Amino acid sequence: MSNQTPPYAIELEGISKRFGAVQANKDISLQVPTGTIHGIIGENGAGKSTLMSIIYGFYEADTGSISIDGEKVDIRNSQDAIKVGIGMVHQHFMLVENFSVLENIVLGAEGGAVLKHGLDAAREELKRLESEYHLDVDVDAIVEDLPVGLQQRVEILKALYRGAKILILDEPTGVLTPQEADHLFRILKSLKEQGVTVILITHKLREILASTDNVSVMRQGEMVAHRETATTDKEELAELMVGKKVRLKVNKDDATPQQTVLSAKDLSLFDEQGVERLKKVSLELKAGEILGIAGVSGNGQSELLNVLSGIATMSSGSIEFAGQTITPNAPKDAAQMRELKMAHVPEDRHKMGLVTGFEAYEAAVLGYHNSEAYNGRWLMSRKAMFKECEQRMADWDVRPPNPLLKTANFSGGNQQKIVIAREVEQNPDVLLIGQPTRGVDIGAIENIHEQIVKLRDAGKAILLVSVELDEIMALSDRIIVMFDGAVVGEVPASEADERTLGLMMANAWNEGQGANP
Amino acid sequence: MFETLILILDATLRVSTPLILAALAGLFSERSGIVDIGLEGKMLAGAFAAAAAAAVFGSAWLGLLFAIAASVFLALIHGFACITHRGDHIVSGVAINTIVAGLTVTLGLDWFNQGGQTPALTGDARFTPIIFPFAEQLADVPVIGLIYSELLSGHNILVYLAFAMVPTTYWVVFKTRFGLRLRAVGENPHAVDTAGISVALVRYRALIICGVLCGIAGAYLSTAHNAGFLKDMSAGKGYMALAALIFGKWRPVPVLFACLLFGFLDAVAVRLQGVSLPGIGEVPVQAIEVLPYVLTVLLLAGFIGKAVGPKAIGKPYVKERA
Amino acid sequence: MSQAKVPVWVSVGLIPLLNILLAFFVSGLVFVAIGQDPFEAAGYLLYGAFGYDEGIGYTLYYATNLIFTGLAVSIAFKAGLFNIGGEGQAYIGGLGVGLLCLWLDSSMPLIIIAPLAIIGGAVFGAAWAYIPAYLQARRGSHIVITTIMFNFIASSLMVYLMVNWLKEEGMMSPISRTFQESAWLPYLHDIFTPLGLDIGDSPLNLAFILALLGCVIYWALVWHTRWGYQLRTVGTNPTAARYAGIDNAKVTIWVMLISGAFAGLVGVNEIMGVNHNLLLNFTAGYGFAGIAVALMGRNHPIGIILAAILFGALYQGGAELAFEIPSITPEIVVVIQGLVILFSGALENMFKGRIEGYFLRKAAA
Amino acid sequence: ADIKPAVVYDQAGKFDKSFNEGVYNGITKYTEDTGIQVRESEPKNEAQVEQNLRRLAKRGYTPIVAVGFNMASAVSKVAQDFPEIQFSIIDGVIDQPNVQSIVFKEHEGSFLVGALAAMASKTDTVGFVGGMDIPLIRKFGCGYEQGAKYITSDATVIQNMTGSTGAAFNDPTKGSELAKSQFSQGADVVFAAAGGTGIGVYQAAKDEGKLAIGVDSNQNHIQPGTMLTSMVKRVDLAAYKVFADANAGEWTSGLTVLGLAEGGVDWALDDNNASLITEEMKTKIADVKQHIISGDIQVHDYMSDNTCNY
Ligand SMILES: Nc1ncnc2c1ncn2[C@@H]1O[C@H](COP(=O)(O)OP(=O)(O)OP(=O)(O)O)[C@@H](O)[C@H]1O
Ligand SMILES: Nc1ncnc2c1ncn2[C@@H]1O[C@H](COP(=O)(O)OP(=O)(O)OP(=O)(O)O)[C@@H](O)[C@H]1O
Ligand SMILES: [Mg+2]
Ligand SMILES: [Mg+2]
Repeated sequence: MSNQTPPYAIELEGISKRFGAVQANKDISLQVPTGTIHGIIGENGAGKSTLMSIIYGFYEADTGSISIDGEKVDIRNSQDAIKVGIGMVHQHFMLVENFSVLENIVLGAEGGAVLKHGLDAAREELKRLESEYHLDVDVDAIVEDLPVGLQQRVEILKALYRGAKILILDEPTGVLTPQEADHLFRILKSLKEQGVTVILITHKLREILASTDNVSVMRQGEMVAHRETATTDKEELAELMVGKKVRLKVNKDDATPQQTVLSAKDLSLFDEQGVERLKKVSLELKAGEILGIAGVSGNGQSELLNVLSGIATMSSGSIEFAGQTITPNAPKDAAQMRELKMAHVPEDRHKMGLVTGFEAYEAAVLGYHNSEAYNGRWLMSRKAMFKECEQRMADWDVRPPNPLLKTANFSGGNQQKIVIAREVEQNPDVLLIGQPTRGVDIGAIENIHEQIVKLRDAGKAILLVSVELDEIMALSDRIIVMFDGAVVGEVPASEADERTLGLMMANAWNEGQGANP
Repeated sequence: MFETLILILDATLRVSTPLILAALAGLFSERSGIVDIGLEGKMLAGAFAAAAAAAVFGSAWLGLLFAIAASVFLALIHGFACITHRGDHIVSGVAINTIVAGLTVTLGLDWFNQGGQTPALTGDARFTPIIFPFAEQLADVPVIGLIYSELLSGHNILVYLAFAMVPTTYWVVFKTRFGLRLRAVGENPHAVDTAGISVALVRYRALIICGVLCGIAGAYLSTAHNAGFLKDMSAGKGYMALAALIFGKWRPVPVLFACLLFGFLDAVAVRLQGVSLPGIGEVPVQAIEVLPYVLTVLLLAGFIGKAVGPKAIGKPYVKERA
Repeated sequence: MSQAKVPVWVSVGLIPLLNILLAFFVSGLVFVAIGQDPFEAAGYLLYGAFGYDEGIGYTLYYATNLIFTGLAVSIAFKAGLFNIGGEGQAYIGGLGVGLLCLWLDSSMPLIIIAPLAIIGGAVFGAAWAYIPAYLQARRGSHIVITTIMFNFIASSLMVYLMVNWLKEEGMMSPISRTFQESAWLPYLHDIFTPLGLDIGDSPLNLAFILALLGCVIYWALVWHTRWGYQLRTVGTNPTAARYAGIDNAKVTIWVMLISGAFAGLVGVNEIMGVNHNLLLNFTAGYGFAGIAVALMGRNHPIGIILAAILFGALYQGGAELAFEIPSITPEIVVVIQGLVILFSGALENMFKGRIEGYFLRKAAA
Repeated sequence: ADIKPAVVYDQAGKFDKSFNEGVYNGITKYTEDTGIQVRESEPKNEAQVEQNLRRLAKRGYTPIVAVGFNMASAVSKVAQDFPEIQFSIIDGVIDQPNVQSIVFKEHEGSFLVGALAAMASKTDTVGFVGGMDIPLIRKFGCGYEQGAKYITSDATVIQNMTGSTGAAFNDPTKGSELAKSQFSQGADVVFAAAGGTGIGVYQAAKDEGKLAIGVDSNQNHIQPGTMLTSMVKRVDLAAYKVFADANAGEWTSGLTVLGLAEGGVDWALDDNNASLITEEMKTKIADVKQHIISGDIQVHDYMSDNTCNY
């Protein structure tokens, strides 16, 4: 670079961090010019979050130094980071769910031993921030009642309220609609204009290219490349990340849908609090097609998957499947649905799809543990489970191919492979698959998408739920959009574009048509 | 009839005082995410320390101080195990209860040579009733007089303190910065940590308050309600306090009512004993004795349903997995 | 990502050993504080627990109870349930054993009574666990609280039954008549002596073998049956369990029944094996100690056996100590137990992090 | 040669302020008088009772005094295995050739203090707080009731038991609540036969300016001024006598019943309660005592038929 010292908002030198045996960050250096948006990309487990957590004082680095505005600082805890003007929006939100927005924002910056004054002052200050950055949110709402997009705004407000000059966002768009994401980027842009420095972590190369000034790539704990955004492209970044060439498009022929294998009629579901989560949802699923369900998360997709897979019993409505009629009075549980050859890859592999404390071979039979294949007369056959697991690991390229490794110790992508392999290898007629690539890196995504298309071509019926519009559009043959528990529209894949779908997802299709977003 | 009721309520206040103190102690601890089945042990240690110090120095107040010190010390051990070393909260509680059960008797025997008891306390070594002004004179005024002179007046200071602690706790937990952090740390310690607040520090503080309150509860047992320490004198009150805490859904006022209910049942049981009911004859003691427990189970099953505690309760806060 | 491992001898040998040594060290301080020689005391303790046949017999006899309650706590724990009610379940289990013995002892031979009484103890224990289990599974009542309450209720129920129905006529204390010998579980020394083996005269009886059998059953059940698979799934991830079509409520109820059954078997050892009559308070805190045994045994049958023997040794060694030095109150043994629970249970991580870190670094280097 | 005596206390321990402590006092006195050491043992559970008895027997201790009814079955077993050792059990009855059973006529002593209570009562209502609800304790209550009614035939006797487990002997809080409840029902004298629980009863009496009656050993000193008297049960004498007899070679097996006549039970008068006992009461009690000894007054023993019908 040039001779004069550029005004770096933040500069890292030789940061290393290890967790037990895992070297999460290895001798990392990074320079972020003031008032820029700096992207960081990398595969799962590359160490991005760890690095950010170090900057934010959540972890202490083993070695290395951090400078802010050219001055070395000693960040031992988040308190220190806040003091030097660093704010962070974490990958998993750091909000107290049953607190109000206001309470969350003042937490740690209460401004006095008695809350009242602090809360009142904060209310005023927030009004200013909100209008300045278009960050509207009801400060008295309880956080768990807010949609994720708003929760994220609370996180940003939290940082700004503490006077953050450097804002770190760790995978902020994973849970947003395209419109919400757009809104976020507009906010980031206006922050940038005010001189705030933004560090953005994301898996979506499109976002990197659209909104960052510079981008750094991490691989296996190391910083492997820095690029000016304007000088690079998707292909290069993808290759840098994975270390090999990546195909970014799904190859797929047109579908040849056959007979209907599953039809759901007027499915409704009320939760424990009596809130209607599903509202008269009807759909038909044909063999040999991929039906995509688009929607912002939390609009009934999870409930739909739960009802279809037998995890939850509908409050009213019926499902025709495999010659059976399933109604509230004649329900079938998840085990029975599996027997009818329905497989289910759940949205959240940690919460549902896996028991992270189990070893891989045990997790690989979850849901099929009663099957004769794995059971003797009294005892389960370890040998049978083991053999099959080894075979699948080889077929699906699970790394490391060790059936005895605890599920928790596989990387996200490999965990997902274990789950998908388990469900697919049972040769189901219907596959329900939720968020197949959430948090999965580019290399693994490619593989998973290929498998899904292969299944379709083998004549299976596939119901795909995803909040990634790219994914929905790349894979689906038909797209249904859900909003607030109801189906708000259906589009053939050929006619779908991001804007239309996005507006439908926000249920603004009718109002929004023609208007400039 | 009215008089009997007043007397029962009067006893209710006395009996529920240690429950209230211990349950509020548990509230602070559990709101911060630390399960505390060691309430029992801390109370017992407090009772012993109070009685021992009161016997030696002749002052109930010094006794109270020692009780608090002993109980806080145990609370810190609990913190050391659960917060600093991420040990299992229940095991730590069981350990503390066990150690205290043995140690009080062992030390008591060594110090006083009365089989683990402390000498009987008299005079200033005990907390004595506080008679409200005009209590005597007003005693004969119908209804109000009785309520004033029997029910309200004539308890020792720790009883009033226990009741005063309820609004105080409410205020601290819901209206102060510390309370906000306390509640936050029990719900989502990560959020607290990233807000720049030390999770451990908040939890330690909560445990210290818990220790103080348990110490007072213990001192009440041995230097106010009774006059000396006896082996195992806490007699399961710590567990009942825990039940009351869950019953009251970790909120100060409902917890107070839960404690009062238990105290009331106890007081009624004492008076129901030996009463012959026409036709049935004498109710077996065991049936009456078991009433609070059965009622707790029934109420838990029927009325309050699922008690959802602070979300992070009982889970060690792990930042880095080694 | 390489998976460096801590050597097994470190995690199951060195670290627990350090913890226990620390517990004994602090116990030693307590002895010093009350003016006793800790080494002399330790000598008696060790000798009492392991120094002679009879002592070993007593140690194992206590261990028998602790294995049962340890298994009970542990299996519930595997399903994510905290069963603090082992005490009450053991109590009622003993009632079941006692009732069967009282009923059958004059009409049946041991070979019939023994299995029936074992089943009786298990069934009664399970029944006592059923209500808290049901309430937890179907009504969401907090099982820790309900099981604590059921301990209190069990003890009142037993007193009522003993005092009003089962007390032997003319007996001062509430204690039933002594069973006829056909309802006595054979002592191990009675079995071994004819074989030319003198193992000392102790209450150790066939229930010990039953306890070991229980460990095998636990092991097979938990790790090698579908039922155990479901149980572990529910215990570690209830959402995944529902996803897998496992009925959480049903598993909760079943596992508590088994847990209660294990606890109930304490009655076989105490009532049929040792006391030979029904009496009050024979559970003597074994249910609570079972919590520590289960956790210290890391919820594994082998660990549970070892932890039970450790605690059994403390009981017996402590009795020896109090017997030999009468000026020491037996409660000091309770202190030692508490300290062992504290250092090996609650503070088990105190050295762990550092020591394992050391070995990990060594392995990684 | 001197005897090699031993004693095994009940699980309440030798400092229970009552029964065991009485035995302990007797032993201390015996050692002071003779210089003969008595081997003591305090088992903590059922199994240890037998273990310790067996061990003492093995080591040749004799006589061995077992304190309390709880030990009956253990003593019976061990005595069978060690026929040459002399066993004495207090409060229990075992019919074996090498066992001496010592029991007391608690009902007689209770009758006396019941009579005293009725005489001291201004409300004609007296109370009884028992420990654990077992026949032995009901025996105290029944005698007490008779005594009170003997003096005031329409006296009200309120009876409460503290609980139903061993813990009931060690719950002063409950004792105090029970006493307060009885006071509120009009009682002004309360007799506690409840071990450590009694401490709470005596305290409550002190706090409310009422009278209490102690039990087992002379407990008048615990709350001087409000302890009307104590129903003493001379286990100390019994223990002392066992050793003295054994040393003199006069120990015999069989049943020893100690009542008023034998000085085994009595009421206590000392400086602590002298001011509460009038001459009139003294004479009357002496008279009643005479009548009981002579058999003119038949005091019903609850345990004879498990009822209190007299
Ligand atoms: N607290 C922790 N304790 C132990 N290991 C950790 C911890 N946090 C992260 N790791 C490990 O460090 C490595 C880097 O993790 P990190 O979360 O930084 O990756 P990432 O790049 O953010 O991945 P992703 O894209 O999946 O979010 C991983 O191998 C991870 O398992
Ligand atoms: N208004 C604020 N803005 C930012 N940080 C604050 C603010 N008020 C307090 N803090 C920080 O929070 C931390 C805790 O504050 P402080 O030491 O005043 O409270 P405390 O005494 O620890 O808590 P308490 O008195 O409520 O128990 C301090 O490090 C302080 O820097
Ligand atoms: Mg990350
Ligand atoms: Mg402050």
